[in-house]
Order: sequence, then C-alpha cells, then structure tokens
Amino acid sequence: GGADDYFGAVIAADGKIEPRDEMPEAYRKSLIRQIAQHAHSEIIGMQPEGNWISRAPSLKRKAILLAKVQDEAGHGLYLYAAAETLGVDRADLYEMLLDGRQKYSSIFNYPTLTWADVGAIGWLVDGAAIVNQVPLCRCSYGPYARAMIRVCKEESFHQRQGYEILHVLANGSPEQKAMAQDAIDRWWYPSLAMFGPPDTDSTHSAQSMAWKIKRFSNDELRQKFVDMTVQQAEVLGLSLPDPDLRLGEDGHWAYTQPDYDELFTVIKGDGPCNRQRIEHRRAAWEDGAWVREAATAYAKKREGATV
Amino acid sequence: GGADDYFGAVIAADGKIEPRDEMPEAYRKSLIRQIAQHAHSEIIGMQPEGNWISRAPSLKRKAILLAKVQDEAGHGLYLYAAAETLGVDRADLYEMLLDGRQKYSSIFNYPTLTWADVGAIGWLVDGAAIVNQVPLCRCSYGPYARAMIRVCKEESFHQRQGYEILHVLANGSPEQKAMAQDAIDRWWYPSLAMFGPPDTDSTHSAQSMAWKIKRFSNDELRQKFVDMTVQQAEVLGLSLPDPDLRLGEDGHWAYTQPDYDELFTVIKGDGPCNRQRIEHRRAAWEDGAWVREAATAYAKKREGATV
Amino acid sequence: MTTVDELLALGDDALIAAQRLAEWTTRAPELEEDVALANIALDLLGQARMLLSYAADLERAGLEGAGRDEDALAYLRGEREFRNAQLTELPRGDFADALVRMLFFAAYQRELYAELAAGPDERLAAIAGKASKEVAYHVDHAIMWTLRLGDGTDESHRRAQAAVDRLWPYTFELFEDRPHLREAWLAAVEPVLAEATLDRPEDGRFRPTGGRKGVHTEHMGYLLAEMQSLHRAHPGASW
Amino acid sequence: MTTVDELLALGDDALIAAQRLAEWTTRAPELEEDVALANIALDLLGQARMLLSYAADLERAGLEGAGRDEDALAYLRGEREFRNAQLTELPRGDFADALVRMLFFAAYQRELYAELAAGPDERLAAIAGKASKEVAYHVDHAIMWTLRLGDGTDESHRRAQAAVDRLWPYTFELFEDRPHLREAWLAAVEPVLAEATLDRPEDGRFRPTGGRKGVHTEHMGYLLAEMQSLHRAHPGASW
Repeated sequence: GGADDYFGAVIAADGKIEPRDEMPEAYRKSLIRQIAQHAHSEIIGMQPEGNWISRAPSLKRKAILLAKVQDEAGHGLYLYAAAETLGVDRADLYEMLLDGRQKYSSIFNYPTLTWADVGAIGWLVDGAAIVNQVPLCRCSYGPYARAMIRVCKEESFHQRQGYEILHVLANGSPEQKAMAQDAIDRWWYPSLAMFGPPDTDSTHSAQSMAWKIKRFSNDELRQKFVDMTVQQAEVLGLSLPDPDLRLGEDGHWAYTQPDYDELFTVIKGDGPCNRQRIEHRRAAWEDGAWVREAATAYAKKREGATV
Repeated sequence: GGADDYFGAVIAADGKIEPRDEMPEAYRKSLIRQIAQHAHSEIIGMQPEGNWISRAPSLKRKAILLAKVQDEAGHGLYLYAAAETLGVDRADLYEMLLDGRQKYSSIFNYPTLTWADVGAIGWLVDGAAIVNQVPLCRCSYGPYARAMIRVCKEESFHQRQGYEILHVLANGSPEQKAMAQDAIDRWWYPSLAMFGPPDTDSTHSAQSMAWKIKRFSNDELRQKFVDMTVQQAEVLGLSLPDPDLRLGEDGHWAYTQPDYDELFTVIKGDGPCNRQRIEHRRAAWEDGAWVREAATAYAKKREGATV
Repeated sequence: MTTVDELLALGDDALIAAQRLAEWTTRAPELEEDVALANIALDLLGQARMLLSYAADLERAGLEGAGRDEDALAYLRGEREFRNAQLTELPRGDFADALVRMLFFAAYQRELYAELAAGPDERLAAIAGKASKEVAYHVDHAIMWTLRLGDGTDESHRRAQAAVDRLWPYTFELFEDRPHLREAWLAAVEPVLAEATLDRPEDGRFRPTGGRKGVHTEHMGYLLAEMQSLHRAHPGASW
Repeated sequence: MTTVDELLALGDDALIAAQRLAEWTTRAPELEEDVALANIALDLLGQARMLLSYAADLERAGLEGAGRDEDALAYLRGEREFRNAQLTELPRGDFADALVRMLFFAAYQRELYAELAAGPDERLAAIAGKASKEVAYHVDHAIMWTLRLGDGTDESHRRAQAAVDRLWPYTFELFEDRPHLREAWLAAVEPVLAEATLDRPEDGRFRPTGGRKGVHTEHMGYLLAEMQSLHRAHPGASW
C-alpha cells in the first residue's frame, strides 16, 4: 500500500519516521519493545548506584552520584515519552516491567559491593551503553533518535565521572587500588555481555538492521568497546581480567567472549539481584499508590471547582 | 472483720501476705499499680540500651549488653507474674501501658546518645534502681518480695558492668574520657529524680510505709544513693555535675535537688522519648498480633486433635 | 561576626536534610518525583558544602597549622558534635512526612536565608542569596503536595494530618536562635494547612530541643553510621 | 588441617546470624520470645567469638609480630573479606522470616557441628561439641514456631510459606563446601515443612552464591556499617 511505500522510501532515504506517519505494525511493536526496555533499564539502573548515595565517601562524590542517578530518572522519562508517541501508556509499560513481560538490561542484576563498583559502572557499563547507543542517535524513528542524542550526551559525562572515580582509587592507598581492580574484575564480562549474544545467535538483529533501528551488529559494537577500553585500562594502570587479550594485526584486540550461559541465566530471571530489583520497584510503586490517588483526586476537585 | 485482722496482724508481725490471703482492696490496687509500673519499666527500659546492641564496640561488650537487655525482659516476666497473682491479666496491664493509663519509670524517656550512656545507665540508673529496690525484697507482699530478690541480684551485676564500661572509658583516649563525662553529666539529675519528688510532695508514701510496701522515704533513699555514688565517681576520676556537692558533718553528702519541673514534664508525657518508647512498644505488639493469633489457633487445633 | 558554631548549625541542617531526602531516590511514588526530590536534595547538599567550607575556613583561621575541610566536618565528627535541628534527622517516614517536613523546613529556610542575605557577613550573604532562589522552589513544591495530600483522598488526608501532628513539635527548635522569624513562618505555613483542610496543631508542651548543642534523637546515630562508614573505613584516603 | 578461611566462614556465619537475630530485641511478638531470641543470638555470638579467636590465633601463628584478635576480625574487615553465607545477612524480615531462617540455618549447623565435633582438629571439635548442645535447642525452637505458623491461621500460613519460598534458594550455598550434609538436612527439614502444611519448594536455578568468596548481597554493607561504626570511629581504642 501507499503507507508502506512512504515508510519504505523514508527508510531508504535515511529519513525519520514521525509519530503520525503510518508504519508497519511489526516496526511499531519492535520499537515499543526496544524503547520500553531501554527506559526500564534506566529506571532499574538507578538501584545499583543509588545503593551508594548515602555512603559516598566525600560530599563532592555524593553530589555527583546523586545527580547521576537523577539523570537516569530523567532518561527514563524521555524514553517513556518516546514510547508513548507509539500509542502506549507509561503505566502499562510499567506494569509489564513489574510482571516480567518486558525486560531491562541484565547488567543491573549484579550487586554493587564496594564504592569502586560505582566507578566501574560509570566507566564500563556506561561506556558499553554509549557504544550501543551512539548509533541509535541516527535511528529511523525520530522521537527515539532525538531522545538518544540527549541521553548520549549525559552518558558520556557519566562515563568520565566513573573513570575519574577509578583513577583516584588506582592512585590511592593499596586498599583503594585493590578495590578498583576487584570491581573491574567483577564488571568486565557482564559489560561485554551487554552487547547481547554473538551475531550467530542474535534473533532480532537482521530485521532491526533493515529498518535502520540498529546499525551495527552485536559483535561489531562489542569489538569497538573492547578496543576503546583496553587503552583506557592501561592509562588507569589496572588490568582487565582476560589473559588472552592481545592486539591483532587488524588493529583490533582479540578477547575472550563472556559466558553466555551465565548471561541467559540472568536474562531468565535467576541472576543475583533480579528478584531484589523488581521487588524494590514494586514496593516503591505500591507504597506510592495512595499518593498518586491523592494527586488525581485533588486534580478532579480543582476541575470541578473551575467549571 | 476477721480478714482485716489477719492482714493487720501479718503486717504488724513483719510477715508476708500471700496471693490467697484476704487483703484490703486498696492494698491490692496499690500493689498492682506499683508492680505493673515496675514491670513496664523493665520492658520499656530495654529500649535505650537495646539501641546500642548492634553497635557495641567489641564482641565481649555486645554479648554482655545483649545478656543484660535479655535479663530485663526476664525481670518483666517475673514482675508481670507477680502482678498476676493479684488477679490481673498481663495483656490488660500491657494495654494500660500502651494507652497511657499506667506509667513506667521516667528515666527511660531520655535518649542514649553515645556508648558511654550504656555505662552511665548501668552505673547510675541501675544503681538508683537497686537502692530503691533492695528494701522491696522485704516488702509485705510475698510474690513481689521474692521477685525482687532475684531482680536485685541481677541488677547489682548490671551495675558493676556499667561501672566497668565507664572505668575503661575513663582510662581510655581523651575522646573516650570525654564521652564518659558527658554521659554522667546528662544522666546524673535524671537518676536523682528516679527517687520521686521530695518527701514533702510525695502522695503515695505514707500509706505504702504503713503497709510495709515501702520502707524508706524518697529523700532517705536519694541520700543513700548520693553518698554511695560520690565515692564511686572519685574512683572513676570523673565528676558529678553538681558544684554544690559537699560532705556534711553528719557524714552525708549535701547535693542539689533535680529540677522537678522537668521531671513532671517528662512524667506527663512530654519528655524527649515518651512518644518514641510507647510507639516502639505498640509497633512490636501490633506487628506481632498475627504471630500470637497463630500460636493460639495452633494450640486449639492440637487440643481438638487430642480429644 | 558569624561563629563556627552558627555555620555548623546552618550547614548541618542542610546536610542532614539532604541525606534524609536522598533516601527517597528510587523510592518515590512517581518518576517525576524521583527527579524532583533528588533535585531538592542536591540543592541542600550544595548549601551544606558552601556552609561547611566556610565553617572550616573560619575554624582554620583561628588555628595553628592545618584544619578541617568540608569532608572532615561531615565525615569525622561524632554525633555530639553535630548541630542540626532534630527535625532534619527524623526517619524518612512516608511521603506525607517527607513533604510536610519539606514545607516546615523550607519555609523556615526561606525566612532565614532572606535575613542572612541582607546581613553584614558578605560570604554568608552570598551563600544565602544563592540558596534563597533554590528554597523558593522547595517551598512551592512542598505547598503543591501538601494541598494534594491534605485535600486529596481520605487516606492521604489522614496521613498528611498525622505527619503535621508528628512534626509540628519539632519546628519550635528551628526558631530558638531567631525567635523573630516564627511569625513570618506561621504566616506562610498556616494558610497552606488551612487550604489543605489540615488542622494546625496546638502549640503544646512537647518541644524537642538540643540539636544545636549536639543532643539528638536516637535516629541520628544510625544516619551517621551509614553516612560516615566508607569514609571512616579508610582513614586519610582521598576520593 | 583447618584453614583460617574455613574458620572465618564458620565464625562469620555465626556472627552475622547473631547480629541479625539481635535486631529482634525489643521487637518480638511476645516477651517470652524476646528472651528466647536474645538467648539464641547470644549462643551464636559465643560461637562466633570462639571461632574467630581460633582464626585469629591461627593467622597469628603464620605471621611475624602482632596479628589480629576477634575484634579486629569482626570490626576491621571490609565486606569483601567476610566469608558468611548470604542466608545469614538477609534483612530481618518478619517473624516468619526469622524463624524459617532459624530452622534452615540451625538444622545446617547441627549437621555441621556434629561432623566437626568428631573431626581431627581438637580445638575446633571442642567448640563444635559445645555449640552442638546450643544448636539442638535452636532447632527445637524453630520447629515449634514453624509448626505454629505454618499450621496456625491463614495469615500465618501465607507468611510462613512466603518465607520458605524466599529463603530456600539461599540454603544451597550452605552446602557448597560440604555437599554430603544436605541429605541429613533435608531429612530433618522436609518432615517439619510437611507437618507444618508448608510446601517444600522445588530446587530451582536461582541459587545465590559467593558469600564464601566475599561476594555478598547489597544488604551486607549496611549491616557492617552499623555494626562497625563505633569501633571504627575510635581507631586503636580499648573498650
């Protein structure tokens, strides 16, 4: 039909699809799934770092961390708004998160055990997120692409802050340096796993590439992240926990793939913190029900009063 | 009547009234009030010290403190049992505590701000309690007198432990010594107030003396406590916060009376922690309702099964 | 001249209020409120840092050799050395507690900072001037929610009234050093309570006090234990 | 020969379980239970002290100069150095959580101590022998309450089942070093659950682990912050 023709032409011309444009149902559904998962990840991702706000070791670090976690809530808000342009409701997406019908990034199912984990999340996890997300700034769906531009800008700021935390620790007391190395040892493979299964096993990639939602394969992005990170680790004077890392003749670093069995265990809900993360969010949502009801009731009374 | 004659004769002969003996209703009521207040004091008194169990500074101190607070629960149990011999029910007494119809010792309405407060409570508060309670071991009501013998034995153990805490602090770092002095400065006058208003203002004393429930006046007991404590403070190398303390020719220490206006403010419910103490107890009671109901339901089922 | 102790009272109020408010992060009833509460906590933390840094500079000026900085003041003082009012240290409570506390505290800070901004101490006046703009937003935010909760549902009204009743006694301590500010505070707070259909409690005899002399509630020790734990576990470290 | 790390695992289990259980003091549903829970916490604390002292002695024997004592081990290690199983550090929860956790943990300790009491390490055998008598009482107490809660009211059954479901996955970690003990443990626990009309959960894929290598839940840091706060605030002090 004409709609499909228009959609196809825009995609072919690297243009933007906007909310009122007609689009294939599968494209719409695929985008909703992806944007919602992305939004959920921002919201759930507040927890592992939020765990250290009350204990941040200096007032400056406390302020930076609080601002970062606040930014994540903000990112969640933009992204839910982008999803809503596709005809869904934030409350429904929220419900799908809470009952497990929609996912969030599995990286947030690991615990933050020390302050250095806050640095490692900033450096590695935000670093991996940026590599994943920069291409999304050119994604074919306009509202998502625009949200990603803003998100990426703030994320790279967060990544630098994480790097700086580790840099200070790496140059601090022996205990601090050990703390930094320990955090990297624990977060390295989960960060690699953020790019998803190897290309040979990836289920959604081909269609997403054709629709210009996705622009690089999982393994391409993962390689980019490894190359970038190896260099930064050297500057930090900390090591990555992969004895087989070596620079190939093609200028890329060869690396050991993460344990995808473990990844699937976490994705299926059995990681260390899956239950805790959802339970925490559910408790916040349920404990706040009376507040949301009060706001609605108050707004109705005002409407009544002004009529 | 004959009953009153018997009662009067026993009292005159310094004998013991037992639960099945007839006794004047006013004697019974007065005893219930006093024993219940005493039991409530043990239970509420668990809170200020319980506040430091999780933070006790060594494992040995943690064990001693936990055992002490457990003893207080035990004292509460004996004393409620003694009150129950007078025909009241523990649950009813509990309710009267929670709704404010019965009191507990006002000393427990002050907060424990530092570890040294645990020492000061042991030394001063338990010390004052012992001075108050030793004569009660000879009280005319048998079950109360016997409960007090056991309580007093453990209390004097607790007092030594409190003294030892302060002794270690007084001989520790300058910060520790200051912490000990600060605690004594805050607990001294409230401890003096534990003996009640001056004899000139005391309402229940005369009748209690006649019934041989009480054997010394408030001011006699207070003086005894001051004389004992001044000497111990000297050994500790810590000072009592009363510039007018001086040894009189009669061998007793002259002292400044506590601020009874403040005492009455606390008695009437407006001390620093009155609301918190009752709220804490109420929460424990209400949160435990389903547990008590389960135990009752289970016991009924067993009864049914054995019939 | 402003004293170190006065600056500590101001800075500790802001610091402890920020610490409590930040506990809401990831726990707010809606995402917008997560953002708003974190934002207000950040404002308070910023005020605390400026005030404690000033206190540290002033303290250093009176000492030989090296003194303390904002982190030494925040992380290495014991409970008895903190000068905040008890209102700021009370447990997080429910959302009504959080917003009613914000109303009471921000309305106080508004009067306080307005006075300090016009005062003779230039450094303090500059801090207060900057903070005044932030606090105006805090007051607005708290008013909005007090109205919604007080005049929302039966449940929210009940909770809001309970929060007002619970917290009111702790407001007296705020005005101990500056009793003349209470009138303007009452003029701001009372109409909000009235519009929110909430009863303004009577001024009873229960007026907790002591924070300015380091006498706190039993909640304070736990707050500090958590806040200071990492810093104290690594004496002398930089972060 | 027993290693320091093995002793730390044993001692930390007892210490952290005692710390959590002691949180119930002044909060139990009835006075008798306040006494009982404090008593059990005291037993566990006593075990922890003997085990950590042994660990300290063993550690000192391998070192030049002064080593650590039980307090240095309890108060001056960081979270990553604690070797307790995660089951012991989970938050206090409700009374069903407390008693079901006690059932699972005490039944494990009973098998463990019986084995150690008959083992070749004499000092450890003596500690385990003494602890065995205590733990037998803990098991009895937990069984009594599991029956009452499971077969009490609908509400108590619901809570007890929720506690069983929540805690079961954490029991696998207890047997990582001694898998052969699980059979006897199951033989003790399963009939209790059955009599209490509680479903024995399936052995799922969620089997939290890491405690023995110092990988804990996010709850552990807060427990340690509180427990160690006073000790760390006064470096080198005696108490």
